[in-house]
Amino acid sequence: MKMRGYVLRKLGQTVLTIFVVLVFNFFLFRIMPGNPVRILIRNPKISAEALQRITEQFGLNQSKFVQFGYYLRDLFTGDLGHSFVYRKPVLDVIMEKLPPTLLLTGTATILSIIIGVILGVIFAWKRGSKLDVAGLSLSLVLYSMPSFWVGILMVMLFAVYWPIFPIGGMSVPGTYYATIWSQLGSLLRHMLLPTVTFALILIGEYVLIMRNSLLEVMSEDYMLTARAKGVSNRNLLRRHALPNAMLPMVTLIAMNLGFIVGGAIQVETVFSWPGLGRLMYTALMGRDYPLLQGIFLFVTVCVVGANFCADLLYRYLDPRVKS
Amino acid sequence: MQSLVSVDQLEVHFAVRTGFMQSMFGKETPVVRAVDGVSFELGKGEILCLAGESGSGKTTTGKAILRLVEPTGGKVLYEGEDVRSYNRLRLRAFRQEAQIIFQDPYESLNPRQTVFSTVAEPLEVNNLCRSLAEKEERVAQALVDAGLHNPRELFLRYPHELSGGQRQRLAIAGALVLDPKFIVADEPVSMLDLSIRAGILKLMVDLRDKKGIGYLFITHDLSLAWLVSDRIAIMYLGKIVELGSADKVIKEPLHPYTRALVSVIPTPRRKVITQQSLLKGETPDPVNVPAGCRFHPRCPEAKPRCREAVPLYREVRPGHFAACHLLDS
Amino acid sequence: MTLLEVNDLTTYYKLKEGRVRACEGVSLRLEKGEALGLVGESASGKTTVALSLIKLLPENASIAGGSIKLDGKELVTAAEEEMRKIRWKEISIIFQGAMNALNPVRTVGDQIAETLKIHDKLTDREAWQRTRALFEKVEIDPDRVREYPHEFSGGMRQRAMIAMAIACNPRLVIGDEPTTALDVMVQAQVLQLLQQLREEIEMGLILITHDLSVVGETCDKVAVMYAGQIAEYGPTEEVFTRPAHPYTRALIAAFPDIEGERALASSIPGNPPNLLYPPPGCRFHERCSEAKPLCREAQPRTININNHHYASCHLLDRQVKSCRA
Amino acid sequence: MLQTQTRKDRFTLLKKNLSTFWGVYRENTMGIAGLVILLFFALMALVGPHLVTYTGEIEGAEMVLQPPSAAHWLGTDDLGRDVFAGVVVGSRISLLVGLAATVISMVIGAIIGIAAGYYGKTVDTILMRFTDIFLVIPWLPLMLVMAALLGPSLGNIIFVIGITGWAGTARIIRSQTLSIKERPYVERARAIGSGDLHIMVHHILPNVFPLIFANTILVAAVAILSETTLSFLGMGDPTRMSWGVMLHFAFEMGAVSFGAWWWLIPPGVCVVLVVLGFTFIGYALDEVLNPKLRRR
Amino acid sequence: MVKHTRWLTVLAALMVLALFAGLIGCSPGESDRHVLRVGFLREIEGLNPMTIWSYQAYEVMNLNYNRLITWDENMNVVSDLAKEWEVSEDGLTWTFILHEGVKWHDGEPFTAEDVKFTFEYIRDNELGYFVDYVAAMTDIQAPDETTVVITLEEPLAWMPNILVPILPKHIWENVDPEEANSDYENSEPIGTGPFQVVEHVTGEYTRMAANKDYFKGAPKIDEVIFQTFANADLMVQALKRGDIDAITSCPAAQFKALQEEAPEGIKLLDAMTPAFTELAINVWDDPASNGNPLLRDPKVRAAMEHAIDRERVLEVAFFGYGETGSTLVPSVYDFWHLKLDADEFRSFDIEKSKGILEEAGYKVGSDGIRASADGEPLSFTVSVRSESPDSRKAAELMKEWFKEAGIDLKIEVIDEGTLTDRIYEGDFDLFIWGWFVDVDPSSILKIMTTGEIMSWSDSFYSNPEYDELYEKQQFTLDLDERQEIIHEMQRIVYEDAPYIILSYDPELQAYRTDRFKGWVQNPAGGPVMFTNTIETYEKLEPIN
Repeated sequence: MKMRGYVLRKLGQTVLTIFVVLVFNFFLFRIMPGNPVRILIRNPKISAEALQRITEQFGLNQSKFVQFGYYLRDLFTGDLGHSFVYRKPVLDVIMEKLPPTLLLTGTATILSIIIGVILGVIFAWKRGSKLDVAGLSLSLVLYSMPSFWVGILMVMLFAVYWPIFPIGGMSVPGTYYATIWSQLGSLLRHMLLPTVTFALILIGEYVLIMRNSLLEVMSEDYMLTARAKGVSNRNLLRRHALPNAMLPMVTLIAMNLGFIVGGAIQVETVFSWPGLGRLMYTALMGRDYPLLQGIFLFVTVCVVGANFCADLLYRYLDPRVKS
Repeated sequence: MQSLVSVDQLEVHFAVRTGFMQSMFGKETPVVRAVDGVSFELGKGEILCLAGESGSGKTTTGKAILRLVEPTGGKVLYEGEDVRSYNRLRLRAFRQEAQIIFQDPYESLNPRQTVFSTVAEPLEVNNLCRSLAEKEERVAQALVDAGLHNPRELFLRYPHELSGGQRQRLAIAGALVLDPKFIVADEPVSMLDLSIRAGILKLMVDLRDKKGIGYLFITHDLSLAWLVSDRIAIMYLGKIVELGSADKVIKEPLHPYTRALVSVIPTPRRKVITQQSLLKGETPDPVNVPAGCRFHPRCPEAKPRCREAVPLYREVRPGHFAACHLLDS
Repeated sequence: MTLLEVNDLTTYYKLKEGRVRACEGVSLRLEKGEALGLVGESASGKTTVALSLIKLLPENASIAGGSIKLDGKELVTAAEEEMRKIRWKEISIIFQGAMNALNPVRTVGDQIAETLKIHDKLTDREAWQRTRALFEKVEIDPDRVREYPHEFSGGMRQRAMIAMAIACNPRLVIGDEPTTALDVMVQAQVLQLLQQLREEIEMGLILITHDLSVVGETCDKVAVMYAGQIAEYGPTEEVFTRPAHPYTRALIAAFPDIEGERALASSIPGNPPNLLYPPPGCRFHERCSEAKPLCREAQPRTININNHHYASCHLLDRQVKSCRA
Repeated sequence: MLQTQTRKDRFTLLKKNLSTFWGVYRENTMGIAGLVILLFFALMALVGPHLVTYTGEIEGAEMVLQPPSAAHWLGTDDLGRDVFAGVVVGSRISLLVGLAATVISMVIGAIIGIAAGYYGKTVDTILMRFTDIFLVIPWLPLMLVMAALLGPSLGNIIFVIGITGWAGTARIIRSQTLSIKERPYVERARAIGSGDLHIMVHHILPNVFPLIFANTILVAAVAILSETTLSFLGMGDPTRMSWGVMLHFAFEMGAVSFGAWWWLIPPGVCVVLVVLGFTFIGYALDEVLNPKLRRR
Repeated sequence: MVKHTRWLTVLAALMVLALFAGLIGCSPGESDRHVLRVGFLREIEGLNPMTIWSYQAYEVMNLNYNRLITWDENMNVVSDLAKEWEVSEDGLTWTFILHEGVKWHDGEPFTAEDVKFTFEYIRDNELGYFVDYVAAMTDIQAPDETTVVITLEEPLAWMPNILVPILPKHIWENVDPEEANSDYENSEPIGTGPFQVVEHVTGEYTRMAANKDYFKGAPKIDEVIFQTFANADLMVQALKRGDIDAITSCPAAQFKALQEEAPEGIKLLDAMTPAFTELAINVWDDPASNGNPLLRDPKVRAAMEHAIDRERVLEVAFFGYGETGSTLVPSVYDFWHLKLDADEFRSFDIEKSKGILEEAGYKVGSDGIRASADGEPLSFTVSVRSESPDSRKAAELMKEWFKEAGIDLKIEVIDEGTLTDRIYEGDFDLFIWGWFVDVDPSSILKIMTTGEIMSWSDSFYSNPEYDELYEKQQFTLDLDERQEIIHEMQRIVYEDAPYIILSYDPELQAYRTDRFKGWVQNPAGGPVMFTNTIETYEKLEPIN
């Protein structure tokens, strides 16, 4: 019952958050300077009647309240509006760009979590050693670097100076591959630089978090108990320290999603990766407001949803909050 | 003795925080009955001790009297006037006369306030001093009163630069500076080492003798209670089970719970525990208070009746109150 | 038969400001099955002694001298690998604050069974069976072995810690303030349990506490620590009835006794010294009402008063007295 | 906060507090390194722009995109301007944006955090729900959207970064406030008749202040990174040179094609150094102000 | 936990292995197909001819569809779908004879009915930008399969330049006009052109396959792929690496870098296009105007022009590519362009600029800024599009010169969308933007007519004399006579200077000559792609 109550409460909070984001999103795009219809149309030659028609179509002649109603109705039917650059429903455009982003961010995130956790553990375990100091400094430097800048340096080094990797994109358009393996090979070649860039940025943070979290845990009394019990170092780490230290990681990985989305915009822009991040950038550059609004909403709802899942996962992992 | 504070059927119930959803679905909100009908009187210049284990509601009672916790029922009369009816202004005036001293001198002093600011703050908050010189004078006097003999040297020190005993004295000085008539002392020495406890207790008793301050002394240590107080009230799960003069309660306890407590009073020179049959279990959670006599599940002498009816709190002997069915027959 | 013999144990902490002499020249002896109380006020070095005995000192602390012999085996020079085998099998420890001493994300039973698996090489099933038996022994419902520490009350947690400590039938258990945070009644229960168990399995016990009464209750011998040194050491009865050291005397006098007179004792003036800069001579002299000029200059010797009753005070030293006279 | 008799006493006290703080801080190598880095850049931002001239060398197209030389230490950019001068001039805007945004964040964060923690109940619920929402919204898209809607200007970018960065701070301050609120000295303050405002200003604020300060440092690092990123993505004010704007133009105007590494690397390195400087100090403060960590 | 770690290790190992495999894995397999890859910086926003608006999308449309006519390299109108045509004496009836045997991509025959349908569909539904060409057609007839007869309201000077793609009736008659003007994607466009779109990935690339049945003969290459790059640098690198074969609209900076490097096998083409970049001035004399009123003084505008060194702007902002500008019709259109005499042209001379302002009563204030007699300072804001870094550079240069002349110039960078919005509300002082000029000068001249205020006009210029001349040239069929009128119109606009035309823009292209041959510049000296015609694509041959 308590678990169910918790899930319900969290769900309620999540729904509330999404609702506020919706409201925010609605008004954000309606307080902008200029005539929304003009921005929606972008055709200076449009006739007065056509303007009128569009105004009615979007309900812009109605009160803000009614407009909000329309907006909600459209959202619930999956209508995120119409991109005026692509002349397509926004949701279609987003869905088209989602898989590449998931591939890139997913790979980079998993990679960075694995490496970050392992390194974090090593550094924490050898705290104070030269290795720790070097690792910590490197992590801090990685953490301090703007993602796009790392990306540019990567391109400059590995695609221009030593042209071993493609400049960008996800594939060479219009190429026919003899086998699925050569296609996969080409994809991996394209993926490598952006993934490494992305992972580098994330690793720094995960190392720091993991190291701190583990250090915190290692100073706890129960670690002393475990040591007193004669538990071997290996088991001390694996069975006593890690389960506790990994708990904050779960939350932080979820909280980091927002950061990952931000990173995706930068990395995808630099590497011309055909994903949501770059779509957002082009929408921004083209002032494609409906698309921009749609992506923003989509991404936010995804992140909020992921946080909800992380909360539940945390609840599941940590026995202290279960009952 | 003239009554200073009179508590009548005081109740403090907290609602357990539950989710929005749960309250939506009409679930009854569980209530913590921290204090559940407590009555006693405290005379001018009297030291009344409120003793009991953790979770018995003694601290909450103390705070409720000062309205640091809002009571949910009952009356608290201070010099005949109901504290609960005070408006903001009257409450402010009341708080100048009624002070509180906390258990942990490491926690009860703001680490970023100097000794001077700590003691002067009550004066400033209540706008009691016209000039800086007067303020300094009163602060210095309060520090001396609290047994800190070189007050002006201490003015610019921070609490962490003082020893444990000095800190508790500083806390007392912070209370004394307003010339209170009533002090709630919440376990004032339990965090201090044995070697410095006696000094603090002595100071408090001396202040009572000199200034006629009435104390509500809250402690879990019955031997301390016996040493310093005039009367002792024993609390169990939000209720007073026994109240009487210090000697009577300790030497001739009426209630089985008091007897059990007294039997385990620590003393270095005798072995009590090993021979005793002790009370089983721990104090239950004040959310699920047992029916009938609250003590019955742990009472070695419980009768069937104890499970059903709430025992009456009454004057068993002159000036000695208790609530137990076994005393009724 | 001597179980534990500690001679001249000295442990320092290194801080930026200098060395903290947390424990200096501590000598103790514990016979098999005997209980020793180590009493002292906060920061007197009690816990340092405990951690030194089991060699679990923090990184900035080290044993600077002396010896610890368990059954004649020297521990000070023992390698970490060896200590790991000795710990819990031979010496176990009950830490203060059981909430923090138990791993919050693992069940209580699991943590006890783990110990058994490590030291007694029990199979999973055997370990859990024994864990249930231990729960029964410390009077907790064995069906609660699969619960987490936060589901236990304070007293139960301390019982579970005791169960863990006696899991491998150690010859020596160190209890570091095992009852401090508990209510009187629960404290009495726990002490009673410890006493029963000690008799049952014939283990040695070192009980570290700031509470004199706890020692009086359970221990055969008592050692009173002051500022990192042992002030007085002897059979409990003897020390409590005929305290030799002025500090012990003052401490006992300050303890409220409901059988005694209803009056406030006088406290010991001043505060314990900062162990970074301990005072010269006797470390108690600044607070001692009977201090002589010599006390300010020379460290007192340890005097054997009678039959295993020792104290370190110039006032008891016949040589000093005769010198003066 | 610190009420003492005379101004002289107050000064003595301040000196004492600072020297205590400095005594601990100076032991921290990381903290000193961070301080040195930041002082260097602060000096650069304050004095630098008066020493260098950063205008287009209209005189000749032959000066465009020259590699580093004695005359131009870090080469020239697409308008023949000295990159070194650009980095120096840019430091002012980068730091200004970072610091101004941080101040906005901290003020909002501290007020919301303290209010939520202190008043609790409904106030807390509402404020924290609001904070949580801000906490989960992905910040870069939000900033980009807002910057795009408001248009590129220095004020807007400060506003956008400031308004999005406070949520984490508010949470931390709130939890600290919650714990301080429960301390007996706050209860004591109430017992002597202090009002809410008095308690918040005299008891809560001084005790959360170290946390606010340590957090400021970390938020500043993020703010400077945000400025760089926003400007790089074209949301900055292109008429005011900052490191991010410089990188934006370098990327847009063909630094990669030209192989003009001297135009891409220095601003980036500056950003990394400043962020690193802030992070170092943040870490050091964390250690200095949090005794639990100091032991390690 | 144990299991987890093991799994993670396996996963990590697999990933490393896969990446390694990717590294040594084959580079994109070269098959025997010949694919032309063209890179540019803008996306192709769609495939529906009625809604697209970018230059790049038009190129795709031009490859996919044919028009009735096209041009030879001397800008003479030549046959496309229309084999030949004739006009009646009165200039009102045009008869087009179409090629025979032309087939749509889906195999259906192309007939005169398709042409009739297309023109009527656009005219009756006012679709897209094409309506201008067909609006004046009062009657369209298709008497037989290869003949189209068009009747006009009045004789038009620009006929027969009907720049409308001919659509297949059998497809488009089923398309709701409302849809056609908005959502219709036209995802598999059926046309008659040499290539047909077979794959279109939004914002990434558009792949077109050769039409083997093309009526002018099958193209010699198999595919054309138009690829969008987010950044010019990456595009140039891709060309250098051979990932793509041609780039168009290359920014000057990158082009300059390429030129300096002069990589083997790459031809660099600095071609003139009929486009110009102007400093537009808000001269709107109306209460609704939010522009600085001082800009309505032609003397101020003249002084501003004297303070602009066009050569230097070209040199620094545009790396010396292109030509300095002057009048409305670009020099590429030699016949219509008015070449000003040296004394007419307001050349760079800050002293002269100062003189004009001094004479007009603008005195220098203490801050070095001139002010009118009323004390209004000559302080203007120039809006620069964030999309165009080049114009920002130009503005920065002007700022310096203006300061010397005593005019304060502030630079404001805003995006095109916002600027468009502001322009139509008359809420600006100055901005820098450009126009691409049609083959016939009529359309560019039209923007300066009074009737275009609140529509295409963006400097709000109004001059009755000019308006009259505009009407007159539209119906003047005699070329020389029309040329004279058009020259006069250009002179008037130059005199009044609502625009200061900074430059005639180049189209910077680069293409690999080691992979393909047969690149055609059309018009002569012009670009090879993204021009008036698609000859290059029709003629390009792979080099084996």
